[in-house]
Amino acid sequence: MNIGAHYNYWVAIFLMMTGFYVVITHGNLIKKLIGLNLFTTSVFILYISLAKVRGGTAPIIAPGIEVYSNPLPHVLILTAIVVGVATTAVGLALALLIYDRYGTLEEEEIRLKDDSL
Amino acid sequence: METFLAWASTLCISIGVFLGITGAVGIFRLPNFFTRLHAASVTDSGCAFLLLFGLMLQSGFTVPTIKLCFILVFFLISSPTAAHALSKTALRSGAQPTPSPREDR
Amino acid sequence: MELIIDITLLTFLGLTALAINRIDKLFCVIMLSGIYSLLCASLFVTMDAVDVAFTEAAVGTGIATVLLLSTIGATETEQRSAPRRPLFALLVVCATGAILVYGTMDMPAFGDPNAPIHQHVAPRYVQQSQQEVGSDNIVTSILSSYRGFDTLGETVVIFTAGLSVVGLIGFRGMQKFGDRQRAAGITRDEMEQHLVLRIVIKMFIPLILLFALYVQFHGDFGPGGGFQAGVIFASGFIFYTLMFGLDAAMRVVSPRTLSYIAALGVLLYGGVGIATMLMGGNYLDYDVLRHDPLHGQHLGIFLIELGVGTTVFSVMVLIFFAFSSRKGLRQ
Amino acid sequence: MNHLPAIQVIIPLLCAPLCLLLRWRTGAWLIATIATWATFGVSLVLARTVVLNGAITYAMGGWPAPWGISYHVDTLSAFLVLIVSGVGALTLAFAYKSVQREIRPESLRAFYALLLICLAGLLGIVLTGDAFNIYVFLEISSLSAYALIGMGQRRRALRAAFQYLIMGTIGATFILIGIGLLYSLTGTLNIQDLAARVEMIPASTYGNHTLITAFAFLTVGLSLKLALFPLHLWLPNAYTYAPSVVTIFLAATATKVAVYMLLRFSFCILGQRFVFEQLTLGNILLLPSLAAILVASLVAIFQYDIKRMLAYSSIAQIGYMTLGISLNSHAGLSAGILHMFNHALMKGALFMAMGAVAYRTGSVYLSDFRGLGRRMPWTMAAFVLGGMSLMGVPLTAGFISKWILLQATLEAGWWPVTAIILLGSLLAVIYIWRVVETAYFNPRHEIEHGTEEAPLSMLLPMWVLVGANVYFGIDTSIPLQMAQRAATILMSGGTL
Repeated sequence: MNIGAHYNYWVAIFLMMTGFYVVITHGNLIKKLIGLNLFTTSVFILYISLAKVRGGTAPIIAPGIEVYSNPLPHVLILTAIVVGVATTAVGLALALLIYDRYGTLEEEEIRLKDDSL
Repeated sequence: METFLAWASTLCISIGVFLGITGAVGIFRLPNFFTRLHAASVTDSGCAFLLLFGLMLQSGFTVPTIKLCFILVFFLISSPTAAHALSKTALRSGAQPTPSPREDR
Repeated sequence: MELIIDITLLTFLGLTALAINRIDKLFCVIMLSGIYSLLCASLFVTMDAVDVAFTEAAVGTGIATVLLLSTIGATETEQRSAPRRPLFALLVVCATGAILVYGTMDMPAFGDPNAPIHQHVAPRYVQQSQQEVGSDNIVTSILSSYRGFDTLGETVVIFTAGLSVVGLIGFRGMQKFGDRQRAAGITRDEMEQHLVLRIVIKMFIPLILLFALYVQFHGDFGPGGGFQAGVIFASGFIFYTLMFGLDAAMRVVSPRTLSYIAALGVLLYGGVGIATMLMGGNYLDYDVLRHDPLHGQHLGIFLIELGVGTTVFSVMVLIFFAFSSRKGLRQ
Repeated sequence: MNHLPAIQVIIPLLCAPLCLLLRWRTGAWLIATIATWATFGVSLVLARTVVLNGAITYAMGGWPAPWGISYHVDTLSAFLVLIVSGVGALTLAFAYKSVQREIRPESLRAFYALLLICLAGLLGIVLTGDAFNIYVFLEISSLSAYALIGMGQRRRALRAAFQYLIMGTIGATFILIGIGLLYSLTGTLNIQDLAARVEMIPASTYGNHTLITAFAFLTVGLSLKLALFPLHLWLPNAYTYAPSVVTIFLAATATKVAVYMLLRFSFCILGQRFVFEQLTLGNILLLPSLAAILVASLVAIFQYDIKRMLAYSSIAQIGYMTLGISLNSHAGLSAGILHMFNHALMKGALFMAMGAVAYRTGSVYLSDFRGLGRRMPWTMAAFVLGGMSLMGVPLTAGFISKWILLQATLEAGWWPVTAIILLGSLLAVIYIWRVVETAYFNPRHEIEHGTEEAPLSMLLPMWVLVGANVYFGIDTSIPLQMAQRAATILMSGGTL
């Protein structure tokens, strides 16, 4: 157990939690989506940190290189990035329509408008 | 020759980094939009150009140099265009090119 | 040296994340989130994940930012509410973070080559993928062959996003010419104003498209592949739309055509799988496509990357069209 | 070579883009219906094969298990596939008229395509033997579900969809973290391989920290997805405001698949001993389950929107399933698994009745039900029978699973829990009775126009489900045996 060995993970965790905090506390729908992006992107950092091998290079085979970083997490994260942007796009489409029908993007105001009916 | 190239490249990169920091400071310290744009374009043109040139000196006549060349050409066209578009839009939306008395410190 | 870069990037990331939390102006927040993605991409490069970095830069900084911007263009640019229940949230977040930190206690050290993660499955990819799949880029081999089914899923996710946006928003706002022109923020007056921009963009678009094709077909040897290529190709079209208006862009390729292309891309990918099944292999087993398994793999990867590329390109453009047509409605 | 597992997912997955290619709107429905019925047919064959010959493993791309993605179908997966594709097929048959009324015509093709993709996603989760593949297909199904819910007519549908999107994505990201931690410990993603390697992890006295954290994140993420009691907030809105067809489909399938994932992760990867003896998942699940049964049933009693009432009842029913898991016994598990099947039958029938009522009257408030017993006799009869199954009246399917659950609690000697289950059923009697009373004993004041029964295309699938509710209440052998066999497999760690 040594601090220097894990700082990368810890910063990733800090970033994740910042994103998570933004999602929970902010009432603006777009800000929420950005927070969600922050959250997922930071998880990607965690995965990629796991893949790193000290002294390794990018996993593209080249002559004279013996040590490569682990390519599998890269593949997983490529997929996850795509999932992330797809989620953002659907979320934004919903936000656009919510703005159309409610005239606001603030969660609290939307709730009030529904309750006043 | 080798050492000369290494020194030249170090020099280019150092000046580039210095210009980059200058640009960043400028964005914070300068009073209005247009002067800030000027600071930003120092980073965009001077800093980027010198960094790329320094890297090219290091890599010699290889494929990466060609790629760096492409990036350089791209930068030389795109950053003035972006600055132009930004300033034009700012002007049209009412920003004054001369510092107003209020902003003048 | 690498450590210094690493720490600097991580510090910047932390600061950017905190700034995103603090700032109310959505435009700034979106720009910061773009910067965040770019920093992430740089961090990925230092950690050897070049393919991931490429994708993150293209998606996080490019497409996501454009989509976010076109959304606030059609809605509001300022957050008006203060954070709700900040203390409770802080408690939840700290607890979650603490559990995660607790979880890292038994994790192997960063970069440890003897960690179990590098021992079991990964070595085969590194040592044998070149003989088995034939591509220099190990990530491409895994992505399109070993775990090709995941990538089919990924393509379907993108297709689903396109379907969702079309199904939810539709293209009702795109009927009138004036709407479309205004949608991209273009009036005739402005078109003449931005002469420099137009000429430069005209110059760039072919280069961007060419670069996209390079990325598409060079994925076997270097970073890149169908997904990144599709995004870059789409960004060329988005450029065009921004400058010449939605109407002009839709004359180049209509939303209906785009939705067909997207569907065909998915069908191409899935069809390759069905073809392999009919030729006696398992689903997506490219070995059977040709007599020589390596050639089969090559052909299979080429085809599915093409499917991914076309789907991603058309869905991205489609989503952008749908979003910017909304802006036209509002004005 | 046996391609069934792949074909199962591929049919709906590839028919979705076909829907979009057609210009003919009815064609989209036709393709979707044919695809779902074909899927159902394949699932029948698959289930038969698995029951007769044991588990099937299918290597995608021809790559053997830990290197490539492989599908692994055992009795549990086959059972879930049967539920999901069966409900899917009936929903599509029901859909035509209802969708025509509730969805904008220009979105029709996208709607059917999304429905197919959602089905494919759920099937993919159930069939796959690869932990990360689960995440990918989870996102496929969730993403399409968000869009489908957002297509509801009322503006609240958008709000519900957005809320679901945020909570669902947080849940999925938690699951992603959990999978990542598991992967970091073992270096593999294949479920069976994971199980073998998790067992070999050297543990200190308190167990491996990373493994415990992975378990925590998976459980919380999955609880969000399956709407376990305190994390259920997205569910009532989503089910209430979604288009009728979407509610039928999601209510009968989505949460069950989430329960399946919980079973898979806790029994087949982390191992029963670790999860139940060391981390006491049983106790962790027990309290939320009981709270769900009581609180959600109580809340349901006070709802005036009947779809919302049924949504709360769904949360309570999920409580029964997780209660069965928390018992950590063969009987408890069989009860939980069987209840997934029965709940799909009864909620499918009930929400179909809601769809038919909404088709005729335009909304499903309690006041709209006045006199409906006479105006829509068949629909209301279906509602009554479905409701009886929900309460657990003998000779209906719901009775069987509750009976086994009761036995399991008695076996474990948990008397108070037995009492709470009975109380939950009593509460179900109350909220179903409110509707029945309004429909049959509360005549409308206006002049009656005779019957306005729902069209046959809606009644038929509805009554198939009602018939299944009755049939499987009398002849329980098939689902019960499958559930028991699935429980045996789970208790042995998924190795059978």
